[in-house]
Formats: sequence, structure tokens, C-alpha cells
Amino acid sequence: MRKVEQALIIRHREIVPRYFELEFIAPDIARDALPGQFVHIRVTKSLDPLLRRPFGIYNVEKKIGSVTVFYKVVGRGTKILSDFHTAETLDVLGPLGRPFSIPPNLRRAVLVGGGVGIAPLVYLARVLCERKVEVMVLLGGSTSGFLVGRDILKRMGIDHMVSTDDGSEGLRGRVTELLEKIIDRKRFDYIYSCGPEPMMARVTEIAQEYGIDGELSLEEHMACGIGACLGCAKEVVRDGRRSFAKVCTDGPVFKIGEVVFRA
Amino acid sequence: MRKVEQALIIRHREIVPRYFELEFIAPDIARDALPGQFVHIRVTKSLDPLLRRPFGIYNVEKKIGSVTVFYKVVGRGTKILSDFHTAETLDVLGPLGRPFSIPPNLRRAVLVGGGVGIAPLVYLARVLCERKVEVMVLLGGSTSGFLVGRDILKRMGIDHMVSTDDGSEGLRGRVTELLEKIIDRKRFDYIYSCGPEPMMARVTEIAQEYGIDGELSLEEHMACGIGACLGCAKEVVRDGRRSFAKVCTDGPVFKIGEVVFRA
Amino acid sequence: MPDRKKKERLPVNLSVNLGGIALNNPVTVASGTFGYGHEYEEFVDLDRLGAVIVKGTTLEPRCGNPPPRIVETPGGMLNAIGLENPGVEVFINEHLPYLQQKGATIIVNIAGNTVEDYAALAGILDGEEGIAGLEVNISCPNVEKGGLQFGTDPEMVKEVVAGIKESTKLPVIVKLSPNVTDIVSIAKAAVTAGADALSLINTVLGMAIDVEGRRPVLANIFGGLSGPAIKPIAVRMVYQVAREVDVPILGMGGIMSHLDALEFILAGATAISIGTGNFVKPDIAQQVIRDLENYLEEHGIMNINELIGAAIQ
Amino acid sequence: MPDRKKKERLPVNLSVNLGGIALNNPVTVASGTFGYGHEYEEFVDLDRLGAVIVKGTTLEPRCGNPPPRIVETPGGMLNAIGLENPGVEVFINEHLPYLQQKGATIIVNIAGNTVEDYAALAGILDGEEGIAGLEVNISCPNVEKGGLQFGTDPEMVKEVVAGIKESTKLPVIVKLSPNVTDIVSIAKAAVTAGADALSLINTVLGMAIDVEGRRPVLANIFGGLSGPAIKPIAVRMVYQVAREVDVPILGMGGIMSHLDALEFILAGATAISIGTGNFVKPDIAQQVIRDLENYLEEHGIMNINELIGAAIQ
Ligand SMILES: Cc1cc2nc3c(=O)[nH]c(=O)nc-3n(C[C@H](O)[C@H](O)[C@H](O)COP(=O)(O)OP(=O)(O)OC[C@H]3O[C@@H](n4cnc5c(N)ncnc54)[C@H](O)[C@@H]3O)c2cc1C
Ligand SMILES: Cc1cc2nc3c(=O)[nH]c(=O)nc-3n(C[C@H](O)[C@H](O)[C@H](O)COP(=O)(O)OP(=O)(O)OC[C@H]3O[C@@H](n4cnc5c(N)ncnc54)[C@H](O)[C@@H]3O)c2cc1C
Ligand SMILES: Cc1cc2nc3c(=O)[nH]c(=O)nc-3n(C[C@H](O)[C@H](O)[C@H](O)COP(=O)(O)O)c2cc1C
Ligand SMILES: Cc1cc2nc3c(=O)[nH]c(=O)nc-3n(C[C@H](O)[C@H](O)[C@H](O)COP(=O)(O)O)c2cc1C
Ligand code: FES
Ligand code: FES
Repeated sequence: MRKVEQALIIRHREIVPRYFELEFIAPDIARDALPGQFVHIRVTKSLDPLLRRPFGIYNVEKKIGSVTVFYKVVGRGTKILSDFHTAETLDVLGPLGRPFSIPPNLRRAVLVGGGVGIAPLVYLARVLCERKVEVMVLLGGSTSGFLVGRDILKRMGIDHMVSTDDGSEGLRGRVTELLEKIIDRKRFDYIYSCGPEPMMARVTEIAQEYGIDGELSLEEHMACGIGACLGCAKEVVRDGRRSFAKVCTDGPVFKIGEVVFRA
Repeated sequence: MRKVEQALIIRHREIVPRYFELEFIAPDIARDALPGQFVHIRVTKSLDPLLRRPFGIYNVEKKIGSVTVFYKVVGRGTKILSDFHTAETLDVLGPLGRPFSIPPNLRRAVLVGGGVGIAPLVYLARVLCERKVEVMVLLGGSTSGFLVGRDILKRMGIDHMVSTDDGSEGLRGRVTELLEKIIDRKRFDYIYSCGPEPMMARVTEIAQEYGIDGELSLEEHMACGIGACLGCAKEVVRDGRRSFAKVCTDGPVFKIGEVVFRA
Repeated sequence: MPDRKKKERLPVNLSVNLGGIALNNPVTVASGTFGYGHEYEEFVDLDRLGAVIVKGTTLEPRCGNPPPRIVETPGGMLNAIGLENPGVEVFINEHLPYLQQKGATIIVNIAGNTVEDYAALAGILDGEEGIAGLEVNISCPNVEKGGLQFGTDPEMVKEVVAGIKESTKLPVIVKLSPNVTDIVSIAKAAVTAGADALSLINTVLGMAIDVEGRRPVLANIFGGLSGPAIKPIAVRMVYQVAREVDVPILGMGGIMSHLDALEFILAGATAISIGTGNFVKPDIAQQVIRDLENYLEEHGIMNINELIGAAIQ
Repeated sequence: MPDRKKKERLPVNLSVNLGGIALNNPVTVASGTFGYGHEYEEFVDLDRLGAVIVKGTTLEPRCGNPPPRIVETPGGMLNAIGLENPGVEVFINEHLPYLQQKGATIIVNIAGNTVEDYAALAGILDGEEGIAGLEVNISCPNVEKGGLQFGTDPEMVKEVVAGIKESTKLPVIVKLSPNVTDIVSIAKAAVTAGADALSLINTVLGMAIDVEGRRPVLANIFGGLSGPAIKPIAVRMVYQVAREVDVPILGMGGIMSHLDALEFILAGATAISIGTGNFVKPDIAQQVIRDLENYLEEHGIMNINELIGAAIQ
């Protein structure tokens, strides 16, 4: 069930410049949160900025009732968010959106993420592992320090490979090249992906080439986050027909092939 | 000279519920500030609330370059201000406005203040004492705990008497009754006053009855604080003619008799 | 529990009559910001609201404008949804039953391209049970055909409203566009043609530029400005119209608290709508009802009707 | 100091031409928000500004409206100053010399009650040295006589502008009211009558209610809304007008940064004015000039004129 919670911040750290990990206590949200869902955060009591900001769920600790998000400071809202301190409270709405689905017979999954897009895949990887699915996470970043979620994956003992734009670690190049390199050998049943649209467009091509199903997580500017305003429309193809879907409630997770990418 | 300073907060205390003393480092403002002048503070970087908030100067420590204001939380702006911590910075514009004048031969002055209106009189009392003027400060408040500035006056050894609405300390009644009680005996040369308008209206009557000159400090909603917007108009009588004066630059200090009080 | 004394409180009366629609209280939720009600079911008891005003409904389904459709602005937001909706038939079959079952007071917001569209919509909805009234959007700035024209020309307003009144016995609230020189003349035209109440304001036409991209942010170029930023404009128009017309007014534009709601009521609104506020605080409508109730109690006002228009000079 | 190498920077060209008025850069300060310049002398070098547009000036002195005259609103403020000013004679004798001596580019904002007032003002100022142009306020919503009427009726706009053009050889910028259904038709009327440039927008008519007092906050009841809240409305009007008329536009409404300024320029403004922003940050105008310069350098744009209207589709 979706809730508004006044969440107590218990951890807030700048991991690398402008990338923050934020953990807060929100028991109701933590209880129901599934991988791929997001929270919608009000970063100020002021009327400016007015709207909430959406962030994918990066991790959940059900025992203590905490939710973690991983975000990058890109504008005014995320800047204000980054100034919050531990022990302060934050107005959080969630869990929202359609989660990743986990096909019943899923055996081997590959998770392809770029930049902060990796965030929701980390929680997914954890849940998949708990369900005994074999998981390979492919992480792409600009440079070695900026591989979101690698530490937590290491800690959880989840297989992962990396690529960096500058070659400072792992493959020099794009994470989709990494996917192409290993996809033949690994016989994945399912692909999950989240990141920049060009990356996901390429993931779509590769998936279709190899005939593998999968899901993508999208972003669009949002107002309500709960399906009421129709502000977050994205073009999708369903049953061969183009229409607008709501990223907040029809998504943010969509099937590979449903999403229309524009060059 | 008027300046915008990014002032470091060095002290910020809630003296009694909703009444705060706030000291910050603003060397340029501290250097030039005179009693009766005010500072114009921006309480947020957000666009809401948009305008600065004016506060009288309560004290100045020239040696360390600090300015102190004393304020009451009455609305959104003062609420936000009250959440600032020591070591944070505040955007302060000042010193602004026409200060209290100190007549050359002034010997015995009485300062009549009510509520937070006492704030600017405290700095005035200090400067008058330094100039060897004999000072009597009359403080009015709702109850014993809410006599603004009494501690600092005690510390500085400045004569003062108090009245409270509930009689919990000093005279039970209005501070203007206190003034009436002592004015005959004390032979004051000059009256300074700041506080609620009905109080200052009564001070005006008493001053005129006894033929004593003096000055009042007024409030009006302000935008610019520097005489540009004409938003802070107040009706005054000068040379027998009514006109609008700007509280921010023609005031906030006006001569007794100039100000038109409405019943 | 006899030892737990309940504080003696005189009951305050919040109910108002909006041109023939009886509302439990003056707090409604604005069309296009509350979906069809079920989106908010975790946050608000729909039967506690004065009314639920549903998303703008058209004869045929509409797919709306391409994205981006919204953008945040200082103290507000722009939207160019383009009246996306599944059409009146789907509304009646799929959304209306839910609202009826929840016991909501239902007001249906309608929009069309032609005078005939409006009349046909009114006729179709006239037959449906559980609908308390119609709100007629003659002012949506996001549809290229019609829309803007209707709302800005008194003669067209009369024609549209008269056509609707002929087709339905439901109370008709006409929702006015703020993008006009003289709101009073439009209001009078609507009343002359039979409007039972007026709703104002719809969004203010605006736009935003993507500086890095050197193009308008919204695919539709222009959008409607809503939220706290427009409150002073909305209050002004309610005040101007309330002075000059006799039908009740549903006031809206930037309401974020019971104090904002009271500004509209004192300016002459009989009821108010909360729009953009629902996006920021999904439980705001119910909170505003509670706060209004408390405000009245604390101020010893027994009936909210005493406050309607009390600030008009 | 030969070892302190200055970073090699190509000079960017910020100068623009506003209907015959050459401006060093597109950043001016809006009428009524910058007094007569001297109020800001500690904060801004007046000769660095594109232009100083002085407080609205009338033939005779005006004492303005009674207080309260201003009230803060979400992301903005309302004002009802009522054109308080000492009259054109005092302006010429007491304020003009200071601005001339400081080397400011001076634009005088004028307002009147009648077509004759405007023409007379234009004639008087035509003879004065150091005035670069006139900005004609046909849209002040705070004056009961005239004001509003002029700005909302195309025929009256033509008459006023034609009268002014006959009385002066100075470039004439006509400042439009946003409180109209069709800003483009008003703009075209002004241009037809000879306007050398257009200035938009003036404040949007609004009001606020004092809930506890149950009365309007402003003594004048209505006031003009300014500040960031109105930016989307202002950008929209600049865009609409820029598409349709050939004279340059002075854009304003809620500018608080160089990015806001660029929104207006990309929407079609040749220059911009900062108004309410001066109250919040008294040194904002000079800061925006610096930031614009840096923005152009960083983006390799050699001439700001390349950006004017670049977002128009
Ligand atoms: C479902 C979903 C999940 C997301 N998860 C994450 C995450 O885990 N970590 C992370 O760092 N970011 C995530 N984002 C993006 C994040 O919401 C934006 O970076 C953030 O809203 C920017 O706000 P701002 O005020 O700093 O930026 P500004 O650019 O100042 O914001 C202005 C407006 O644009 C919107 N906006 C800006 N960028 C985006 C964007 N990419 N997507 C949607 N709206 C945007 C803002 O919400 C706001 O309304 C997610 C977005 C969505 C839709
Ligand atoms: C010259 C001057 C000196 C002042 N000195 C002091 C002082 O030393 N200590 C102190 O506690 N207060 C002082 N005040 C009053 C103080 O400025 C207001 O209490 C404060 O601005 C309220 O802001 P708010 O946002 O909390 O209230 P809100 O009511 O939310 O403010 C809304 C608007 O009203 C204005 N406003 C509200 N009350 C007043 C007021 N009394 N005078 C002027 N504008 C007001 C605010 O500035 C703001 O624009 C002074 C005012 C003036 C003009
Ligand atoms: C996303 C969005 C969609 C809207 N859709 C409609 C609509 O379909 N029909 C209508 O009459 N008004 C529509 N409106 C206008 C609102 O009902 C309301 O008049 C306006 O937003 C002002 O109120 P607010 O400031 O509280 O949002 C919409 C507003 C928003 C923000
Ligand atoms: C206090 C105040 C006084 C104003 N006086 C005038 C005036 O005398 N003449 C005029 O043409 N515009 C006047 N304006 C309008 C501004 O010049 C400007 O058009 C408007 O405020 C929008 O810009 P902003 O949002 O940057 O303030 C005034 C605005 C304010 C806030
Ligand atoms: S954000 Fe409102 S419908 Fe998706
Ligand atoms: S506050 Fe602007 S003139 Fe006084």
C-alpha cells in the first residue's frame, strides 16, 4: 500500500563527488517495496521547488524498516536533498510504480546498468539472489570511482563485471559492448536494464537479436507519481499499437520492445 | 555604507519560547551601524518566501564585527530564520534606515519600549550611556519572562523599570502608565520609543502634554529596504502637510508628532 | 470510558450549496489533478470530500499531447496534457461505478470541440445515476481546436452553455479561463445563458524554455500554469466576479492550505477546488477539511456560509 | 607580471540594439524597482547596466496609494504603489543630472491619464539631454483613471502611441499589459502606430486577502503581481509577440538569474529588465551581466544576438 511517511534519515553519505547514498526509516514503505519501484520525495517545506522528486529504490532492510536510495546531484532539488542531515526527517511517498517482474522459471538473469541507473538494479540483484536466480550484473560508468553499487554488490557476493569510458577499470568502452561480449557464452534467460536511453535502446537491439525477453526501467518528469496527472507520458507499443503509457504507474518498468526510443 | 554580507552566525538562542537572539559576523555592517537602523535578512535561497525580512539592530560589537538582532517568531520567515544553526551563513543587507538622532545637549533620556519593539532601544541605550547621557529604559511585556533586553541592560548597568500586563513583575499595566508615573519627577529632555502602534500613539500624547521632543521607530511591510520600491509608505505630517514617507529610508525613526496614528 | 472527557465542542456547519449541488463541505478536488478518484484511495476518503471533480471527459477517447507534458516553474508547474482521456463511454462503464460505490459526490468535467459536442456530452451524462453536476471546461488552453476560443468570447460562451442547459437537468458549473481581458463579462455571459455556478480559474497560459536545448520545454510549446504562483490572480478573479454575479463560485488556483481556501471563500467563493496541491501532498484535501473545521471552531464561527464573500468591499 | 598568464579569452559581444537605443548589454533594470538609480549606487555601477529605466513619471506629482502597498505572495509579490512620483519637472531637475553624471544609459518610463498627458510628457523629455529613450506605461493597473483602459484596447493604444511619436524624436518603447485576451493584437497596434520596441510584461493583476482581518490586504484592493511566479506567463507572451512583430522586445517578469534572462532572449527578447529581483539581491543586475558573459564564453557564442529568438519554432 502506498503511504506518505515522515522518514527519519539514518545515513547520508557522499560516496564520490555528487553521488549520495541516503538511508531513511520508512517501515510501511520498506515492508511493501519491490525491486523496480520508486519513492517520491519532497525536498522542502517551501513552495519552491514545489514538486516531489522520484528516486528508484536501491536497497531495503526489512528488519529495521529502512529504504535506501542512491542519487546524483543534477539540479536544485537534488542539491537541496543533499543538504539534509542524519536525524532530520524527509517527506517520502511510496512505494510507487510497477516493479520488475520475476518470471517463474527464471534461472540466469543479466542486469545491465549505466550511471545512477544502476540504483534499482542493485535491489533487484539482491532479491533475485535470495530467490536463487543466477545473477550477473554489468555496470557501466565514466571512470573507476563512479561505478554505482559495486561495493554493495561485492559485499553481497553478487557476480558483476564493469566497463568504464576511460578504461580505468574493466572493459574500456560501453556497458552494452560488455553485454555483447558475454551474452553468447552465458545463455541468459532474461535481461533487466536501467540507465541512459541510448544505452537501453542498444540493450533492446541486442536482446531482440538474441531473442531474449526482458525489462527496462524508464524516467520521465513527474508531478503526482500515482497515475493521476498524466504528466509522465511515454510512447509505448502494445499489441502493435502506439499509445501513451504513464511511467509512474504503467511503469517505470516496461517490457523490452514496448518502449519507443527516438534517435 | 550599505552592504550585502554573507554573515556567519556565531550565536543563536531561544531566550523564551518564540523569542530569539541572533548574533552574526558582518564587519562592514557592524562598523557603520547606528542605533535605530535595521538589517534586511534573506532567510532562504529558495524563491519562496521571496522577500527579505527587516529587523532592528539590537546590539553591535565593533571589536569582533558582530551584529545582534532580537526577534519573535510570528510567521513563515521568522520560523525559517529560527531553524538556522551556529556556523551557518545568512545573507544580510545593512545597515539601513535613518538612525535615532542624539541631540547635542541631551542630558536625560527616557526610552519606552514594548514587546520586541524594545530591541532597537537596547543598542540606543548602550550608545547613549557611552556618550554619558543619563538613561532610563522603560520596558513593557506581557509577563515577567518576556521583558526583552532586560538581561543585557542589567549586564551593562543601565537603569530600567518594567511593567507587565499580568503584574508578575514591576508595575501591573501598560508601559505608558509607567511613563506617566515617573515623567513628572524625572525631567527628561527627550523620549525615544518603539513598540506597538497604540503604545506609541499614547507616548506621543504624553510627550506632547509635557512638551518633550522625541522620536519613534515604525514598522511597515518592506520589499527593497533601500528606498527604491516605495512599498513601505506611511502617512506623516511635515510642515503641517500630510504626505507619504518611506519607512525604510525616511525612517524607521520619525520625530514624535510627525507620525499619523489611526485609531 | 467515562473518565476520558471529550472536549465540549459545538458542531460547526461546513455544508454549502453550489448552484443546486449540496456539498458536505466546500473542499473539492480539481479536474485533471485527481484522476478518477481511485488513484487517491489510500490517502483520502472519497465520501468525505465536498466533491470529486473527475478528469476532463470528451465524447471520443483522446490520446493527449506528446511528452514532455509538464515542467516545474517557480511556485508552480506548467502542464500540456492535452485532455488525454478514454472518452465518456469508458468513463461511465469503468470509472463511474467505483466513485458511486465509494459514496463520492461526483461532478463530471466535460470538454468538446464544438457546441454540439458539449450538448451531446451533457445529454449522455444526464441519464447516469450518481452524478451531482457537470463542470464545463470552456477554457482548456491545450487543445488546438475550440478550447481557447469558447472561453474568451462571451457570445460563444453563451452558445455553449445554452446548448448544455437544453440537454441536461443536472446543475451546470461553467469553468472560466483566466486568459481574458475582462473576466466579468465572460462570467455574466455564462450566467445569462443559464449557468448554475461558475468555476474559476483554469490554468494561466504560460511556457518555459529549455536553455541548453534552445527550445520550448513542452512538446506542445505552451502549457497551463497552476499552483501557488497563480493564487493572487485566482483570488482577484473570484473577487471581481463575486461582486458582479449572483450564482455561487467554485474557486481554485494554488490552494495549499485551509488559509488559502479561506482567502477564496472570503473573496466570494462558495466552495473551492484543490488541484496541484494533490500532487505535492496526496492527503491535502482531507487535511484542509479538518483544518477548516478547527479554524471555524476556534473562531466561533458556526456556519461557513457566514464567511462567503465577507472580504468584499 | 609576466608569470601570471591570463587565460586567453575571446571577447564576447553582449551589445544589442533596442529599437534605436544602443545598449552595452541586454540587462536593464525595470521601472519602479530601481528608483532613480542612486538608491543602488553601493551595489551596481550604473554605467555597466544595459540601461536604467526610471520610476514611472507623470506630468504632475502623484502621492500614490495609501498603505499597505505591498504584500508577499508565493514566489512573488503584489504592489499597489499607485505611481507615486514627484512629477516630470522634479525628475528633470533633481534626478536626471545624477544619472547623466554616472554615465548611465537612461530610459524614462512615462504614464498619464490622457492621450494629451502622454504627448506632453514626451514633448518635455524630448528636449532633455542624456535620455536614450522612452518607455511608455500604458498598462499600470494601479491607477484608477486611464491606465488599464489604454493597455487593453488596440485603438486606444494606437492613439496614445501615435500622439507620443508626434511629440518626440526619441525611440519609443511601448510597455504592454499582460491582462489581455490577445497580447499579439495589442502589440501589433502599438507597432502600427510607430512603436520602436515593445516592453513586456507589466505586472499581472492580482490580490490577496487578510484572512484574520477578513479584508483585502492592500488598501487599493488590487495590485500588480511580479516576481518569479509570473515568469512562465511573461516568457509565453514574449514568444507569442516575437513570432508576430518585427520590432525588438524588452522582456521581463520574474528574472532572477542569467538562465532566466536567457529564457527570455531565446523566446525572442532583444534585451531584458530585472524588477523584483533587485529587491531580493540589490546587486543582481551586475551579477546577471557577468554570468551571461561567462555563459556565452563557455558555450563559444561570440555574439548574444545569435540567441535572440533561437527557441522560436
Ligand atoms: C522512476 C524514476 C526513478 C529515478 N531514480 C533515480 C535514482 O535512483 N537516482 C537518481 O539520481 N535519479 C533518479 N531519477 C532521476 C531524478 O528523479 C532526477 O535526477 C531528479 O528529479 C532531478 O531533480 P533536480 O531538482 O535536482 O533537477 P532539476 O533539473 O532542477 O529538476 C527540475 C525538474 O525536472 C525533473 N527531472 C530532472 N531530471 C529528471 C529525470 N532524469 N527524470 C525525471 N525527472 C527529472 C525534476 O523532478 C524536476 O521536476 C529517477 C527518475 C524517475 C522518474
Ligand atoms: C524596520 C523594522 C524593524 C523591525 N525590527 C524587528 C525586531 O527587531 N524584532 C522583531 O521580531 N521584528 C522586527 N520587525 C518585524 C519583522 O520584520 C516581522 O516580524 C517579520 O518580517 C515577519 O516575517 P514572517 O515571515 O515571520 O511573518 P509573515 O507574517 O509570514 O510575513 C509575511 C510578510 O509580512 C511582513 N511582515 C510581517 N509582520 C511585519 C511587521 N511587523 N513589520 C513589517 N513587515 C512585516 C514580512 O516581512 C513579510 O513580507 C521589524 C520590522 C521593521 C519594518
Ligand atoms: C495536470 C493538470 C491537468 C488538468 N486537467 C484539467 C482538465 O482536464 N479539465 C479542467 O477543467 N481543468 C484541468 N486542470 C486545471 C485544474 O482543474 C485547475 O483549474 C488548475 O490547475 C488551478 O488549480 P491549482 O492551482 O490548484 O492546480 C488541470 C490542471 C493540471 C495541473
Ligand atoms: C514595486 C513595483 C513598482 C513598479 N512600478 C512601475 C512603474 O512605475 N512603471 C512601470 O511601467 N512598471 C512598474 N512596475 C513593473 C515592473 O517594471 C515590471 O514590469 C514587473 O515588475 C515585472 O518584472 P519583475 O517580475 O522582474 O518584477 C513596478 C513593479 C514593482 C514590483
Ligand atoms: S506522474 Fe502523474 S500520472 Fe505519472
Ligand atoms: S521598502 Fe522599498 S522603499 Fe521602503
